Amino acid sequence: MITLRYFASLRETIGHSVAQINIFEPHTVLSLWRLANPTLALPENILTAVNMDYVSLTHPVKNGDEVAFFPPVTGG
Amino acid sequence: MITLRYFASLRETIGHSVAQINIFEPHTVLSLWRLANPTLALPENILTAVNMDYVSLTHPVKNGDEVAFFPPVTGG
Amino acid sequence: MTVKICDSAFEPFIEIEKFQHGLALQGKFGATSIFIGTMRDFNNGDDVQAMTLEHYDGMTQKQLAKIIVSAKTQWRILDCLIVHRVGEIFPNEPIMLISVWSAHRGDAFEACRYLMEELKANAPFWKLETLATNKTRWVSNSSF
Amino acid sequence: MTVKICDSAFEPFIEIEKFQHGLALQGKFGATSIFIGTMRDFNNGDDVQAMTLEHYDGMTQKQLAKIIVSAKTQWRILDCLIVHRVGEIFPNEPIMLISVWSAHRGDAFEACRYLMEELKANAPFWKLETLATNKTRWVSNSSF
Repeated sequence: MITLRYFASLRETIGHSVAQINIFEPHTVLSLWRLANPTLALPENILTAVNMDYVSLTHPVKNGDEVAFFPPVTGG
Repeated sequence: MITLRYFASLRETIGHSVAQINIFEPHTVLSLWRLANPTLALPENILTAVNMDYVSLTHPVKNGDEVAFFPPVTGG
Repeated sequence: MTVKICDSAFEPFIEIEKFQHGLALQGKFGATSIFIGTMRDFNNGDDVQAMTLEHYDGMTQKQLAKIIVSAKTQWRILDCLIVHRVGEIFPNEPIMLISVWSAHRGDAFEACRYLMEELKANAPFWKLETLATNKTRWVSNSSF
Repeated sequence: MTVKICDSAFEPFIEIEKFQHGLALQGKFGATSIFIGTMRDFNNGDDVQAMTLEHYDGMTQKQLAKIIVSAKTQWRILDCLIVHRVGEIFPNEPIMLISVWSAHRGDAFEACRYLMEELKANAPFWKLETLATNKTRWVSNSSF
């Protein structure tokens, strides 16, 4: 099972902050998004992290990972 | 009358911190030093100020000025 | 090297002084460089009445730890403290602080600036502003 | 824009907080960049037990005022505070502080660094160290 997290404006667009999904085939961050959000194209400029490290959309994911999607950060 | 001020290690070398001298001819900072300290060559790397602004050794001085001589600064 | 995430107001000078008092390196640091970010009552030409800072708990700490390790490879740092507020913040309240202690000023200044730029670029915080008009908006990175 | 010369110990965080509390620009500053110089117990490989800071009273204030004017022409500064100690100082005591308030971090960081470098180069202060051996020596600029 993979935990998906959404933050900030993307969390509002999606309507929830956490989702969980089981995968039975190899997936990347991008294909995982499509699996979890089949009717919503991934917005431009979205950042992605796997297990709290920044990764690209082609990064592989596996059950047990935490995969996060969020807009550019603005802290400080 | 011109007031001469010496600071830090130069003050110790000279043996006093303030001196006063009247000039009756045109002088520069360097010629004023020679007038005030005839037996002591101006040490290398000494900085000079007239009326609390940095100047070069060729800067003219006049009665009423405050002329200071000091080693490189090390504050902060 | 300490990172603190606070969900209520903090006093930056008290945080720094307390931390400094506990440093083992008394007499060894000649230079302290500090940056404090404070909430303004305006942004992008609009009056702002409040802000909510969201973050990715866990990833924030992981990213800040990486940034500090990276700074330590580049400059001689004796210690550093990062405190970052989350939750609802009002104008004039501190948002974050970075403080770096080192023997010499070059290391302190440069590491502090580096930590701040890396924090802005990589730490997962997001600002939701409430304007004077009661409208809310997410702050985009380009506004800074 | 305030310059203070102190002939006894000062508390940097209290100075900054008091000054900041009195700023007319509450809500306008988003960035505060601070540098604090503290006396170390070593220098150039020797243990140091005390230091006497001599300065050229009057010229110090004139030079620091010029440096601040120059910084204001280069960066958007809302306010700044410089406090510098003179007289006898012991390890771990603050020597000086520079604090710059501005709307944005670039101005605060760069102006603070500039003020510090200009102060080191142009403000007429001289350090006389008393080593652990009781020998005294004037600090040359190159040691920093």
